[in-house]
Amino acid sequence: MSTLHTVNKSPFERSNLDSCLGHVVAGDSIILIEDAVYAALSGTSVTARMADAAKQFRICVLGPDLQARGMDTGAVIDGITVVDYGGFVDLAAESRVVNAWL
Amino acid sequence: MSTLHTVNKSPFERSNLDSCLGHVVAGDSIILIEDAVYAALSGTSVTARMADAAKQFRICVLGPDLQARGMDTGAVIDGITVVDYGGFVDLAAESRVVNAWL
Amino acid sequence: MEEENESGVVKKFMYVNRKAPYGTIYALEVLEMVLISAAFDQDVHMAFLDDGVYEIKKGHTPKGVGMKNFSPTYRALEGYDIEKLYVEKESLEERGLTEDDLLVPVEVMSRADLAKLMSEMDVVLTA
Amino acid sequence: MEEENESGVVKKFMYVNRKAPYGTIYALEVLEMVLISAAFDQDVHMAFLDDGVYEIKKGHTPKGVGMKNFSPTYRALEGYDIEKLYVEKESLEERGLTEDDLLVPVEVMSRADLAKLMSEMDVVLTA
Amino acid sequence: MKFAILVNEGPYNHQASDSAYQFVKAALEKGHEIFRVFFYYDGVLNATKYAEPPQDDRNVGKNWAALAESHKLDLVVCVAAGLRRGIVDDSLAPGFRISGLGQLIEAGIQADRLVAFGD
Amino acid sequence: MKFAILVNEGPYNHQASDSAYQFVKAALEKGHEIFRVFFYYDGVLNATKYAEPPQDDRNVGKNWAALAESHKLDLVVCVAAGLRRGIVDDSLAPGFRISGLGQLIEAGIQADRLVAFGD
Repeated sequence: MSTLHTVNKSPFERSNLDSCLGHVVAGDSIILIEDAVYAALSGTSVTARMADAAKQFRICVLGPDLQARGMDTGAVIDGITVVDYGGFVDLAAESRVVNAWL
Repeated sequence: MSTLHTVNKSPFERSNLDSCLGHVVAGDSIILIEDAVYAALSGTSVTARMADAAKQFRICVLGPDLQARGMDTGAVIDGITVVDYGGFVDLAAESRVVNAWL
Repeated sequence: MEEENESGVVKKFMYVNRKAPYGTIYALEVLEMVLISAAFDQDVHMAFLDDGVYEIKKGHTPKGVGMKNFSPTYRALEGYDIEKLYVEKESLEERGLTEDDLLVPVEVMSRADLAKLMSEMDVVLTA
Repeated sequence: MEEENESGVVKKFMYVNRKAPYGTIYALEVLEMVLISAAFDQDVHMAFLDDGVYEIKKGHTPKGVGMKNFSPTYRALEGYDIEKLYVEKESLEERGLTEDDLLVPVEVMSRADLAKLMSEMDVVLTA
Repeated sequence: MKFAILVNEGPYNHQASDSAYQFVKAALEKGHEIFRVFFYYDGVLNATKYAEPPQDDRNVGKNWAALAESHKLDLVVCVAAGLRRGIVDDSLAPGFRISGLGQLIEAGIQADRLVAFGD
Repeated sequence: MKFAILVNEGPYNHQASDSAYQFVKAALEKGHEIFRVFFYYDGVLNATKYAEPPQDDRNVGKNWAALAESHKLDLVVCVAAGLRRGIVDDSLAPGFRISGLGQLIEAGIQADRLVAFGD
């Protein structure tokens, strides 16, 4: 009975991720894709918030989008899982509904 | 020797206005157009910041964009000037360069 | 607007309106989706949050920007039995708006309650 | 790339890069403008701030998303005598990046200094 | 499992159509069914027959059409959104068809999951 | 005063082209000269000849073409951005011409002000 939330915008430029985080309920998952992958990295001004969110919800980040942007998967925040497109499909299949925070 | 800065995005959704405000120098002007007109209104969570900025820089807002969105020009923050497209053209002509914060 | 819904399946559709009107076209074109969903006899919900609350602000007058006023469509939704309109309280407050500023009857609810309602939908589409 | 600049006028052009690469095309297509400005013998400046600092992050590998790696173009700018590249310190810091993460030599400057530099330009184009 | 896909943005300017394409490819590789890919808003621009991107870049529209041919995908362009933006019979690329928005709602009803990609 | 205008987004999806159009109209009314209007990025989509928006809505492309005719405006579509997005000779609306990006830089050099509208 859970939702997969997709977020595709940079947390530094847009409010989409904040809005998503305000509407996630217990059992839901979030996947960060496209420019939202920057939210998954340690050492930034949004890291603390994301590390905290990752303790409450399953948060994943799309590996191909990290690699496109030259970001090392080793820099991903502990508790956030790197997945490929197949993993994205699995997450969508495992959830009951997919909600894109456009 | 001044710059006219144009901002067209909502302050609630995007960082454009914040970025603009961080790069304005003495003597510059700012015009809020399109979805940025919401930043010109009193009673919102960004009002205090804008009222403060209006004390340091000339800030204008495009009237036709306020009207399109059903916003009363009477609700515009004191110190922010409502202009029409002709006023926008005048501001651009009076400034030395126009910098669009896209 | 009459469409065949041969399957007989009725799903809970929610249209999540997060974007301001006129600056982009999403607010206008999502209404087409809403109307067609109703024609397919689906259980249609509309949520207005973030800048989406501006979509149903009274008094849109876009003549001066050369655009069409599409806000009468919100008033027409009732005629298509689309009456489940929800507005997020926190989004209104951040923007200094109250229920009196809105042009259609809505149910104002907290972010937490809206999140719960969203989680009960079968299809969620954000515009 | 040789163009005639019949007027002989040389203006200070600044390209302000505020957007992340790959999610949108702006970072790629602005480079075309930059190159053509140089061909017109203009005084070309590039500023990288906000998410624009990600454009010159080392190691772009977009094969997995099916897109082309355009970051070698930044390395080629020097060959067109485009050497005035400025990166905003505060933007790097917010994103946990340092000068070592960047694939081309740049001048890192404070927001205040960058604002001052911007104010001295004749044409400013943001992408 | 039956997926339906919604693409809200045109090619190149946003990554949305690329992401949708990669998702569909991965879903097919895992043996899932793609009930339909629907193009709405600027998404209709993926279906222009006139695009000629640089040879060293991808051709988003042709990639969709090729995938549709090899996997019998149903690529549907919204007629109203298309009219507004100049995607009509005369400008439509092979592999796409133009139809009403009802096709999206039907996809939402019939598919197990509707996954949207946009700006 | 001589203005040059840059339009970065396509019609309808964003207000950018509408705002640019209103700005140009107001500038002309004040007796200013419009050196050139240049369409880049998705802005090239303003120049499709196939758009047929609903009759109760504006036609952004036709409005530009009409203004160009009455005021002898130079409406230039970037050839490279156009090729990528399907705006080529066969799909170009009357009133626009296709040329290189040098036309934008020239406008930036020749005009007193370059004003950009985008997303």
